[in-house]
Amino acid sequence: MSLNKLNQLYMAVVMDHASHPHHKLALPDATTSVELHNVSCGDDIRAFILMKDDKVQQVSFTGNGCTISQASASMMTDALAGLTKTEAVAGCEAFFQLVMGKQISTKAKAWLGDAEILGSVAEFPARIKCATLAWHAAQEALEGGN
Amino acid sequence: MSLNKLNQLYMAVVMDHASHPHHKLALPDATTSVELHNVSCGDDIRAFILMKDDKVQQVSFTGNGCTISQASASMMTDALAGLTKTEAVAGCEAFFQLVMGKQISTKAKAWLGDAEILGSVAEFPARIKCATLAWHAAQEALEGGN
Amino acid sequence: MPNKFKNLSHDFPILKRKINDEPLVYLDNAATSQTPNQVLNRIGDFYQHSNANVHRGVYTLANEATAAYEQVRNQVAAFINAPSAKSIVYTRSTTDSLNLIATSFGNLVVTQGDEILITIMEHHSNLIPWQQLAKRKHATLRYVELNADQTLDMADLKHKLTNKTKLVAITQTSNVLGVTNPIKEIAKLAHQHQAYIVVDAAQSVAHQKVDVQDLDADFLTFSGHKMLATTGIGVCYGKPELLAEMPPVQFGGEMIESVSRTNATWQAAPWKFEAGTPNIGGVIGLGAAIDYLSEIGMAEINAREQQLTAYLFPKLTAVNKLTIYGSKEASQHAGIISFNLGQLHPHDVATGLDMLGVEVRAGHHCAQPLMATLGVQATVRASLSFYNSVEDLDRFVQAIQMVKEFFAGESK
Amino acid sequence: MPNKFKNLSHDFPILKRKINDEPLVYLDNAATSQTPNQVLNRIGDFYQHSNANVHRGVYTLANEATAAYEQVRNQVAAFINAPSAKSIVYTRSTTDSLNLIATSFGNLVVTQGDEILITIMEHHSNLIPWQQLAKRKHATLRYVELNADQTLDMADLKHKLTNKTKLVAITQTSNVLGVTNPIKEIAKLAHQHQAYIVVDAAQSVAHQKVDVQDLDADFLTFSGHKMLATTGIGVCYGKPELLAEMPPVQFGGEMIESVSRTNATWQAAPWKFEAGTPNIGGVIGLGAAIDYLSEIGMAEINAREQQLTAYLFPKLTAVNKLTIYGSKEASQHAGIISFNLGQLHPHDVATGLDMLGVEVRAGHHCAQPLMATLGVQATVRASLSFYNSVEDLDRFVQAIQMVKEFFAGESK
Ligand SMILES: Cc1ncc(COP(=O)(O)O)c(C=O)c1O
Ligand SMILES: Cc1ncc(COP(=O)(O)O)c(C=O)c1O
Repeated sequence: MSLNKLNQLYMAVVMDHASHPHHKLALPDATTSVELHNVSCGDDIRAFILMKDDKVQQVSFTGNGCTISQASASMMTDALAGLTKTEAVAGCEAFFQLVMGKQISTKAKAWLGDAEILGSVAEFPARIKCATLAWHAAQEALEGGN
Repeated sequence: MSLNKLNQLYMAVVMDHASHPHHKLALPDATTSVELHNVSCGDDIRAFILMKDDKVQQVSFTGNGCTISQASASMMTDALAGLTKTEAVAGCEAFFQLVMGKQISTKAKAWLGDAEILGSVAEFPARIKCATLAWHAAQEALEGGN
Repeated sequence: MPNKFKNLSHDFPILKRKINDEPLVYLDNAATSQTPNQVLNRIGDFYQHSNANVHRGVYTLANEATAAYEQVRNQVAAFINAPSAKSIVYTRSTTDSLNLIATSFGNLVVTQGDEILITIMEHHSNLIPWQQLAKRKHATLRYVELNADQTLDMADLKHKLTNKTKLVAITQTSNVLGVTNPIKEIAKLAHQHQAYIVVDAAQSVAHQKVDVQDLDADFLTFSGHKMLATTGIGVCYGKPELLAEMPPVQFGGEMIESVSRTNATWQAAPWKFEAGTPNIGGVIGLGAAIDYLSEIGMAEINAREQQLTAYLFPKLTAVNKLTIYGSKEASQHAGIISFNLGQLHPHDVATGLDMLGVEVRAGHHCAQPLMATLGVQATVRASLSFYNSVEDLDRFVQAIQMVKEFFAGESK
Repeated sequence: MPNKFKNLSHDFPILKRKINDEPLVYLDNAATSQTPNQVLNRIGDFYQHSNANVHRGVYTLANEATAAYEQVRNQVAAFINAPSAKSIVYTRSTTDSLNLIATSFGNLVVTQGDEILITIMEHHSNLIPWQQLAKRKHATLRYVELNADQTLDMADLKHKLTNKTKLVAITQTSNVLGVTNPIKEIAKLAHQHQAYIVVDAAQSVAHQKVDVQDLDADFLTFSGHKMLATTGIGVCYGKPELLAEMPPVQFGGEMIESVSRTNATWQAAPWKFEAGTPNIGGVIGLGAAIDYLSEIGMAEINAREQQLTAYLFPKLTAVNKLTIYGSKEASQHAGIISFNLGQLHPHDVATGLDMLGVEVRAGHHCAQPLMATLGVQATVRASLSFYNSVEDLDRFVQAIQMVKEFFAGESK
């Protein structure tokens, strides 16, 4: 019995983001925000997006969840800030591809930053939903959530 | 390929009753009457019972159906007339036993008359519903149908 | 006939069975199809190796089960060319699907004074839910009648389809007459009048290629058990924008997004319609059935069944006093032939045939209003599948002759 | 432990499977039970030898199928000591059964101002249907709360059960807390107030003898897939006089007595509730599952599961920082133990356990209002069956220790 394989998932950077998440706060002046639920565990994440002109100026999140969903949300806030709307939407898409074990472009990797490390989630298919929750919320918010 | 076994079911007396059913008419002054449907073929039988004191004075039926249900209804009208209410109800019960292949008492056999021959239906379980339709209607009518 | 249709009793062991000491000739395929070993084995494998509940656990087994369950949704979508797997709702049966539509969508769109248009050849499952809806909503249920040749009267349909019509519900292939209705044309007419069209594909989906986008069906329903899968699994296809609007009709586990003491919110379609643990094994089997059908090919299955029908039809019309209901053309029967033999009651005929190993249905076939229109109480019905053989049909015709003679003798 | 419980992996081949290279330890029995070969074989036999639709044909195969289908109804009735097979309605699942009751019976008896009493430990399937009914009827949904030890607060129940209460719906065994509620006593109290009682037996029927007449339940519901049968088959028991009053909620084939263009009449219960082709294979499997359980004996199964729970419980309470929800007594847990491990999220714990072959559930277990009451978002849940072994439990406890250590290391 060994948990070696778990190290792939719970790397130091993941644990770091989870225990000290970035931008975990409500943005009262957000342009849009969207809350999504992980229906199997009841976890919820609300993503806040503040747009300025066509740029994502600030991204944040609130809500509770497991290590993977918290770390992923934290990484998402770092990754999307500063991108254009089109880039940010594409960045979310690239993240979905990544965690399903697909190849993504170098440009997309640059957008994702730290989040690229979550590619290891592809080995843990049951956790893909945890990893993508924040990104789905962000994508919906970018596309004009409420 | 042979239909020999069918002779058991479609004996001369059965075919006779089916083609010339006894008491196939509505009794306008019936004490009670009950209509039942064979839900798989849409056949229906209404049994009419005219009681006098505690005696079944007249029994009749209307409705269409297959050889077995028509013959059985016809035999039923012969069998039940003249019995007391308790005997008639018990006669119906005995008929149900008979067509399920069970033994019935000599007294019950006397009540059933010609209908005893339908004991052969036990060999054709799919047709038991056809054989019992009229008797169920009669039993419900005896027990106070509308 | 191509080799594909030889030796199918390897796949369908029931076909080797004896009935009353005679070889089984199974001609009640319209009631339920037989199930090939490939379907049973896939289901058995699932329970022996990957069984877990779906959409619930984060562990490996649960994830395997969920992936398998959702993968079949893609297969079903491809099978009927649905635009997306999300337009596929798993149900118990065609009946369950039609009730879902009548309750959820029907309650949403039908209001007092509206008309619901169905046809007189509908199965009770595509009739009573609309009759009930009409009663609930004080709407009017109208019936399209038959032509003299007992096919659908399109002139009558055009006449009755008006701007008052909210919804047209119609079978693609009649389970009694065997006729296939021009759904694509009817859908176009319905849409011209801003009416929705619900297609009952229970009798078509296993016998021809069905393409929901080509038909432009708003809803289309069918049952696994009539297409080689097991009982207890059905499909309700709905256009995504319609499913999105519809409220769920059952509530419980799986279909929720979040629940408080006083309130609950739902998942998106299709999951909001799948309350509680679904028929996971049934879904797995449905996937195997689609694989089986697709491997032969729907066009080849259709051709084979047309050939068998064309072989049988003239042999039946040649039987004296045998009345066939529906079109006089074999090609209009899609393997389904309903008939009566003189004045003999269908039950008596079916019992005779059963003694000779031939399994056909006798009854009203869950289409009592159609029976009334045909002027009968019941009929005998033979219905084919691609796995029937020419020998089956020969035995059937011979058996009919024998039954006829038997009763002719008896009634003397 | 008696020999009966040795070598059960002959019957349940999935138990020999490896998960992530470790032997499977299946501890999600409350979500769904594993299916023995005896059940699969019985179903396979049916499809390979006797498959036909039920209640439709007069031929031999159809009659065999119908007889088998109806025979299982007698078995189910005997299994829960129902007064008659006619009080057994086949459904898709517990969820389907509870929705049937809430829609058909609920609509019939609940009116504005009435109260519906449920408990805070209900599964969503025994909660949302009543929440919806209350909304439809402008009735009030009330919740019985928990004692300090997280068992049902009977004082609160007695307080909230009044003459305004029309209906009490309650689980026999909680799928989260594992506690078994005193249904017989509650039924008596309900009846004293002219209220009806609906019992959710999804988690009890495979683990103890359930006797509807002794409990005096008005309705009792359960799912085949939690009692060794397959998914897609459930049971709704109802007192015959109540079923007789209830209108059907689905319409179509099989459930009718007679249909005209404008009207339809229904068969008697239970058939009026079984519209369309039912899950015949699922019913056959349910019969085999009852045979399997009965052969071992419900009392022995219960004793075995109690023994296993008693073995596991102190080992879990000994784990530092492990919080068990519900009673502190092993005997109150009926094989179901929900817990959390310090601040670790249940998903992370479950993934760790999964790496070690241990399959447990992490989540809200379809009981969000209960989670809120317990003050958590989610829990880990281990649930046993008689086919689990002591070795399974040892591996489970060892795995918990390893997962704890792993995350203690990682979070440093
Ligand atoms: C207590 C309880 N009630 C109801 C259900 C619902 O059962 P099903 O999903 O089979 O409808 C479950 C199972 O998840 C349960 O544990
Ligand atoms: C045309 C048609 N519609 C609906 C049904 C109902 O299908 P099911 O019994 O599988 O719900 C049938 C099958 O009997 C049918 O032939």
